[in-house]
Amino acid sequence: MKFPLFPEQASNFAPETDHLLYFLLAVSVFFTVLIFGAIFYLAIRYRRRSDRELPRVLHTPMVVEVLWTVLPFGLTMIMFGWGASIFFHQSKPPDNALQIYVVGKQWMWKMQHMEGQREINELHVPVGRPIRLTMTSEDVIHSFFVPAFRTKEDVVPGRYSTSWWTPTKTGKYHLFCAEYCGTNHSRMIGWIYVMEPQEYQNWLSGGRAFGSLSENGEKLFQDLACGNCHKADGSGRCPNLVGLFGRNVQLADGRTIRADEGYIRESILQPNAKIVAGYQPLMPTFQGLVTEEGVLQLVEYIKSLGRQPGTPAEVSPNPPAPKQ
Amino acid sequence: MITAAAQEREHYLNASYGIKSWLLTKDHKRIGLLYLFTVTLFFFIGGAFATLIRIELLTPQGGLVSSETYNKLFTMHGVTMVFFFLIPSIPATLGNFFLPMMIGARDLAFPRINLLSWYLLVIGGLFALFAMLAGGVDTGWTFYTPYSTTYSNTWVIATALGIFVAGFSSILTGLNFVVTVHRMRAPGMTWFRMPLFVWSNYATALIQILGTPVLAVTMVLVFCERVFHIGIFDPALGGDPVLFQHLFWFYSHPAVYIMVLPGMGVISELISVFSRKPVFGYSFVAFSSVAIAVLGFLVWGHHLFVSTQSVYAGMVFSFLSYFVAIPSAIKVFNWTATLYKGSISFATPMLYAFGFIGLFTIGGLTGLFVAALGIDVHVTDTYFVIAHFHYIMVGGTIMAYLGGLHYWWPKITGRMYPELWARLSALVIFLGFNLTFFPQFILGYLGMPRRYHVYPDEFQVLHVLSTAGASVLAAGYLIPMVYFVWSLRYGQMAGANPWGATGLEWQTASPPPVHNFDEMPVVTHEAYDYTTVLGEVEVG
Amino acid sequence: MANQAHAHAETLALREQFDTAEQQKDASTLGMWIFLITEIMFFGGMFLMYTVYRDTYFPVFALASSSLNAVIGAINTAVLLCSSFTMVLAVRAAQLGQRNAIIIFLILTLILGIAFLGVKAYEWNEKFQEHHVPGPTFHLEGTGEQGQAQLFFSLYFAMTGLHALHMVVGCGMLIWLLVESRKGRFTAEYMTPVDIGGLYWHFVDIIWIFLFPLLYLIDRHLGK
Amino acid sequence: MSEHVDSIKTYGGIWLLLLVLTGVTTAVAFVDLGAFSVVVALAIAVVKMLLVALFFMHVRHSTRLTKLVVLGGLLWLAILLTFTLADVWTRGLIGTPGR
Repeated sequence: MKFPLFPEQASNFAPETDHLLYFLLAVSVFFTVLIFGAIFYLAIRYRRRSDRELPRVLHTPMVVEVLWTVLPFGLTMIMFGWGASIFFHQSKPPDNALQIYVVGKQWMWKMQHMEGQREINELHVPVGRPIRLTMTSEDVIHSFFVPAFRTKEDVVPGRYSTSWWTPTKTGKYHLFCAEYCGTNHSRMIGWIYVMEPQEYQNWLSGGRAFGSLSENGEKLFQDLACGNCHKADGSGRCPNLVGLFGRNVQLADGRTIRADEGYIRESILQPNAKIVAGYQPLMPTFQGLVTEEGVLQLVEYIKSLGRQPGTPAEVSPNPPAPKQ
Repeated sequence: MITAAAQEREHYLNASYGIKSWLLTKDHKRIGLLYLFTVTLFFFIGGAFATLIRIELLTPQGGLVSSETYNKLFTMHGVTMVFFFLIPSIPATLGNFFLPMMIGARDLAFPRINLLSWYLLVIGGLFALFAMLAGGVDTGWTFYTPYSTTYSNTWVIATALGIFVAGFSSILTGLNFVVTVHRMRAPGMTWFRMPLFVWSNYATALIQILGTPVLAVTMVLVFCERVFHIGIFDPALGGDPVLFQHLFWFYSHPAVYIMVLPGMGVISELISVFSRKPVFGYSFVAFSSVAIAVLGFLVWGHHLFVSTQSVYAGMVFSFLSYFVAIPSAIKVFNWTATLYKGSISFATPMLYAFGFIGLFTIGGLTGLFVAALGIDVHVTDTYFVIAHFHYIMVGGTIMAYLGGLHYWWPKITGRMYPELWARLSALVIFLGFNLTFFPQFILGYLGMPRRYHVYPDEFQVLHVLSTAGASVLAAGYLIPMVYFVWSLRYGQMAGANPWGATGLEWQTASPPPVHNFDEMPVVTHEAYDYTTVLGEVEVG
Repeated sequence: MANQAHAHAETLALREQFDTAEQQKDASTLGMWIFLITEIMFFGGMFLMYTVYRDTYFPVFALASSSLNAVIGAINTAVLLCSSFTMVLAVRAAQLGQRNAIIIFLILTLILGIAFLGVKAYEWNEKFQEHHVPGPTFHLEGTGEQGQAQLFFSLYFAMTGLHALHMVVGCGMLIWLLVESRKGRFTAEYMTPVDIGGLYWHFVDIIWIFLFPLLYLIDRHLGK
Repeated sequence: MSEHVDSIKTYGGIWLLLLVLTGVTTAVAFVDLGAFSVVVALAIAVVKMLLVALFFMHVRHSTRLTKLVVLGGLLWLAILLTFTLADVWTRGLIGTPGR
């Protein structure tokens, strides 16, 4: 019967997180032993010999109080800085990360690769390559948690959230939903298969049938007649979408924001929330007309519009424009 | 044998009889006892849910109950324990009973509002009980939206209404305590002569006043969202579910300090009395209670690190979460330092105090783990967090509550509890507790998510250990129930001051007269001046 | 000091847990102020929701706000300020022990309070006819984002509804004060209930002082 | 027993000032001040609150404790607002959706 006491280290973040854990464990063991030891020793050494005994009242030396305020404070600042650096590192996915889309739905995970493969509760990824997950939910809040990678990110309906990691060991690792989401919350689990790059390519080619994400996006773009307004030459009454992704957009109310996946998604489902400067709020909402997968395909297609044909479908966000 | 005359001395218990004398009482001592019964009832209801959860988790596939029922079990365990046991327990029972006596007042500032507080807790409790019996609620005690407002079809509104009403009981108790401490101290009782139990209950009252109303408005918004679909938390209509988490945790994090601060107050009393020494660094311990109350309001974002809260806000909340850890550390160090050169007795309350300091230290240190952003990403929503807050709630608050109950039992009832049985149950509780919750730290770091009805096989051994511990813990909690009731009839008669303590509550008879003091006390000595009591110390 | 207080105990109604009337009055006033702090935090949750959503959905909120009648809102604010004025005169009369003046000013405050609720009912009815009440029949002209517009009106009705509820409780309190003062219970020595009633009434007025500009007056120059 | 009692003239003056400020804030709203309209509206509202609190609610002559309680309440409301807005307004600043 397998009976592990410590999780596997299978991603770039696992060793980082575990080193901070060892430091915290060391500090905790030290203070626990200190307090337990002090209590046992003092309790036994100064146990009550007789009822007439009256201990002398000790004056409280300030230096002791200052010592055990400043020292713990210093330790906690180390913990804060170290933890914050890991968190900041986890919040900046590298540019060459392999983009995968994840849609959480009550009690299953739906993954979509760029090349069009779709998987339920399973995700095949190559080892050694940074993977970036852009995730959303169709109903309640879920949370994409892979213990072996030490990463977790809530999947919130109504917005995109990102989780990135680089698998460092091939194998099969647990995927859990970590935010309570209803009856089968404990069955919304799956596996992450980390494979050798060559093995991954064979697996990928096997799934060519669906057509790549951006191809599906283009088909959907035509079906929904988006092209009538969003003309490629920019002559239509709506903003030109070519090269939009990653660009800074000037809004009607003067604010400038960066056109990331979240902005494109919001402009599809709630067009009047952020109206581009110089345009009228004409666009009808597609809320309910397009599924989350459909929105992901459109986002991928719009991202592909900006790229010169042939360059790999990687994400190239410009430096983030400061929010006004 | 005790002469009849002593028996007939009039005190608050035999001053009047009958249901009406209890249900319409304005005496803070009787209201404290009413709370004691209510809170104990809810403790055993919550405990029953916990037992069922632990039995369910014995097997990976979980055969005892269906997943719907399991989801209701952990929700109702959470709601009952948090809102109907932990928050009212020490402030409403021991606080109500002893705060006025400790500062030399005849009663709280607003006795009728005090009785109203008890009725509000009972009415809120009945709403929650109705929800449980009618079919239960399955949203988790945190009620995260949009599940609680749109997708759950269980008794969410009835439970939310129960919590809304019980919230006002907490607000009014807090209001009563603050006004009493400010306006009704006995002559000579300056702020720095007040016992530390009063300081910690004062700090708790501040949190109850400033935090609980935000929980009330959150419950109103959940009610509106669920009934009228106004879209406040529903992303389809433009709402933001993470805003609910902000509002909820703005109250619920300070609420954990409402639960632990009174326990710290009890421990300060016990450590001082049973080492017959003033608490080391009295003013530091007093100010750290207030510091915890204030800083407790600046840290709620550490519950949202991975919930798409911005990374910058996460850093601010993580930084401030370490600030709130410092006053707790100061308290632990000062308690331990009090033992130095003391005259330490091993009466049961002191055993509970040692248990509290040890377990609260572990609970507090694991708090440093979950406050670190890097670690929290991995351990949030896992059994590591479950173990962390149970170490502070069960290892801390309940240990302190039992310690306080044993310490003041002679004053409440005039009778002593049986010393040997009490020490045995303290030891059983300590062992059972550690066996239950220490394995959960390991489970948590292994990645076992919380609120899971079924789990992978490799976690089973640790779950079995935890369930074994839970059964020992449950047994440990039952023993005091037996001997406390037994002591009412057969307990040794306790004098006015069996422990040789210095508080004003020990300078009046046990059980105390209706108006606490026959003649108004005037305070002339510092807080824990044991020279005053050395003369008439009786063997405890 | 204590025996002088016992002289007219029946009007003073000194509770047994207090030593002096001064201590009882201070305790009651402090208790009321702390209750008002809990009310600030209670309304605070709603103000937070309004602030966040107004910033997130600024264009739609501005449009929805301009559909409210600002002039009626201003008049209503003036009515509430007048009721605060008469209330403070009632408290002043109580301090001086002028029994008739207390009754007159309390009646005036009550009338103005009911007038405020009347105007508010009229506004809500108007909103009802314009289909601006969140629900299946909700429709706001001039925007495709019905969801966000409904969010504004949900907050509008929630906040003004909660305020109106507090007004109703305030009117009930005024009626109780009127009944007590007709019995001549309030003298210069014992006027705490009137003072505390005044604090509550002014607090409800302050909440409206913030509600009015936030709900009614966003960028009026955009809309009509 | 009765502490400081203000004159009717004081209360009358404050009342009129409040009415004037209501008129001002309503009028100013119809003028295009861009982002400043919110600041002006809130400033006027704060001034009206101070007038009502200091004069009508006698905070002016009340004990230091009452003033502390009032300040504490407003400070806690500010804590709730600022820390939540600190999150809402810095979302996505780092360029990664969800962080």
